[in-house]
Amino acid sequence: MQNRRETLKHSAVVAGLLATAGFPEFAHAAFNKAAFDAKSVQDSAKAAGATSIAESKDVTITGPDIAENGAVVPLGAGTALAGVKHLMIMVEKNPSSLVAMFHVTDAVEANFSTRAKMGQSSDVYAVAIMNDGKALWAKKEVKVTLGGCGG
Amino acid sequence: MNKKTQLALTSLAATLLVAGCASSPSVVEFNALTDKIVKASFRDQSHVKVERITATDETNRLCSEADVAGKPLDEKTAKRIEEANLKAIKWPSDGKFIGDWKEGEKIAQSGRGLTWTDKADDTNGGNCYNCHKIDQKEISYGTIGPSLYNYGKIRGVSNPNDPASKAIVEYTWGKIWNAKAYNACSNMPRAGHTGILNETQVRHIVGLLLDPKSPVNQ
Amino acid sequence: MNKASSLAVATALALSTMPALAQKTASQGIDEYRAMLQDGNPADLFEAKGEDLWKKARGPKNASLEKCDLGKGPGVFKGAFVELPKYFADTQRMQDLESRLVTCMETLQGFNAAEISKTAFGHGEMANVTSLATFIAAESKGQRFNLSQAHSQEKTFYEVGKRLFFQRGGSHDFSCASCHGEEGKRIRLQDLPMLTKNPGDGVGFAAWPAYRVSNGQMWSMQLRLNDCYRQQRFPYPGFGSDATIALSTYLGVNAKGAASVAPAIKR
Amino acid sequence: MADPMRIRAQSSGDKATVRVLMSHEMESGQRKDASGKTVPAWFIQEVTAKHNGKDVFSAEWGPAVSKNPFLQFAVKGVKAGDKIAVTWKDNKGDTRTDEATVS
Repeated sequence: MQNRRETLKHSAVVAGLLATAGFPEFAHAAFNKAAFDAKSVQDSAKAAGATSIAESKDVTITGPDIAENGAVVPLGAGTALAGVKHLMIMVEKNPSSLVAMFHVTDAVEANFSTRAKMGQSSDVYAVAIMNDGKALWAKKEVKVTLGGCGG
Repeated sequence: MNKKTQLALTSLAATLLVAGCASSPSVVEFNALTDKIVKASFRDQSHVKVERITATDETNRLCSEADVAGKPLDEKTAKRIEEANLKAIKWPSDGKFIGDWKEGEKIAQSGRGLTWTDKADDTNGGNCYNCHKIDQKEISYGTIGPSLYNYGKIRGVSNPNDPASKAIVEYTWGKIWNAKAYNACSNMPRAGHTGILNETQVRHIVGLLLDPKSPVNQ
Repeated sequence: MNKASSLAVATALALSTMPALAQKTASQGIDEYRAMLQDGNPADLFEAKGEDLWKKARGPKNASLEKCDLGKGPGVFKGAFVELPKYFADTQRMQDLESRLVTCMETLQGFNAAEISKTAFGHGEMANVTSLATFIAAESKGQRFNLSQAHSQEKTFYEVGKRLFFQRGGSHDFSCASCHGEEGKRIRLQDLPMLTKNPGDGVGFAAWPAYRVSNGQMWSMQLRLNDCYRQQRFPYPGFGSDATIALSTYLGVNAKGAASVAPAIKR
Repeated sequence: MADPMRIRAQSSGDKATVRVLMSHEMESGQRKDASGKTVPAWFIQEVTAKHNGKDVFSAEWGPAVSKNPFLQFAVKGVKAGDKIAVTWKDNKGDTRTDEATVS
């Protein structure tokens, strides 16, 4: 396992180097504001380049059935299909649906996890935007409970 | 208590001396030391004053001591506490016991009020779901208190205004107003007695529990 | 996305039926949720920061904390956490991890202990104390609690802590025992550890400091107790006050034999 | 400057699973402060990763990613001892890069 001290040492050096070099140029790095501002799953997929949208068993969404706290809901999106351009994680009932958009390259597996905020119980989606413009989705419901003392 | 110990107890800094005594301190000494430590450790914050714990009533004091000792209050003391609390119950000024169960549900859900992060003029909640199952649609409920689902139905209350239901209706009001009237050292707050809920709010809670139309009794 | 929405409705309907079943699924579901969060506890971020703070020369005296005596001799931090609070001869008082760290920050680094103690949680040097406590606690992960009761003051604080634990008061008549005096109880969906005895490995006293996902904050034991008292509708317990340390002594002694999982991740 | 990330990169076969924790508020822009004013959104917008200096991963995030974010992905063609560097950049232009050695 990575030694914490080493991580810190490396971090300081690398941070110093990159602070001046600026953010590395990367083909996909530009922020797709339209996709993140879109209110619905469909509009967000369109903004990410989708021309058609359909449910698919080849796309997977992972997440808990119940989240004890909406502030932190572990969600993952993945697919084994070839020709995937982006994988998106969305929460239907959030003010803006799109949580995260991952760009798929040959160097990484098309399988990503992060944690999302959810204002209320909602369907969550994994949407794969394929190279040909097709969007394929899978979804599941995540129930958000009220924990603690309700105060 | 010997003189040396008494002197030691007069200042917090000197509490070390208590422990330094050859013989271990007595229960009374530990109680006195605890009081001193409480006074020195807690402070007012916003509208929450230290008196809330330094000026507690006999009910709390005796029950706390029984808890520390690990044995329940003797029957006589328990009776006395219950009678005093029963006497202190304020019954509905207009004779109406049953309020709006929908409002009652909101109060039961709310855990707000009376902490130092609440505003002094916030509307207090009843904290009911923290400890009780009530409407079974709410799955996030506590288990410190008994389930209140079907509370009125189980007790055969089909019309709370029927004289036959009078005893249950009054008991329910009394229990919410001052739980210690029926069980001296109950874990349940005295919602009316200590001013957590006002008369109108208590009426709504009684409605939630006893109104045959309330989801509690479905 | 018509199909999607009709499916959504169907799922919602299915979930609203069979409440008894849903209840059972709820606690299982929440266990699954908690398990998912275990890998990737943001407490690691605070632990790393605490380690950095421990080693860095800081404060008016520009010194590190590496000579701080947490009860096992200067600079020894492994295993210190599971033996605190304890009596310290140099300060002639009972101290928990956090109040002891503040003492070291004053004596070694030249910070003003009283100023730090007055600082709100999550701010300024108090935030640093929390990170430091997270680091020190993490260094005892897996070790079992074993507080000393050898010094008379340690016994006295246990007895006072016991009284504080059972002290009913405030607007709601709550004591610590109202919620933590019985086995198998919960508030809403939160399981409540019974703290009058060893509640088991990594439960109660053996789980803090912990990262709270609800607010994204790192909570030390002092803050845990502070917020318990807040919800108890009690007045404000001073940071590192004798009451908080006596209560910690009671909880820590009761937890004897429990393995520490701190820093944990909590709702 | 922002606090360091925690990066764990573990190889298994010819790939490495990378788990990252970042220290960031991830303010949603939906929250109101005590005086009722909306707290402006402040969140990590772009995340990229390099394997031995070569770009391998990039993502865009919105304000709905949780505070102190967690990220997991897997990089192909990686062996123990390789370097994985992760960079984030937020909507205020702050950025941070940390590197870990694959174990």
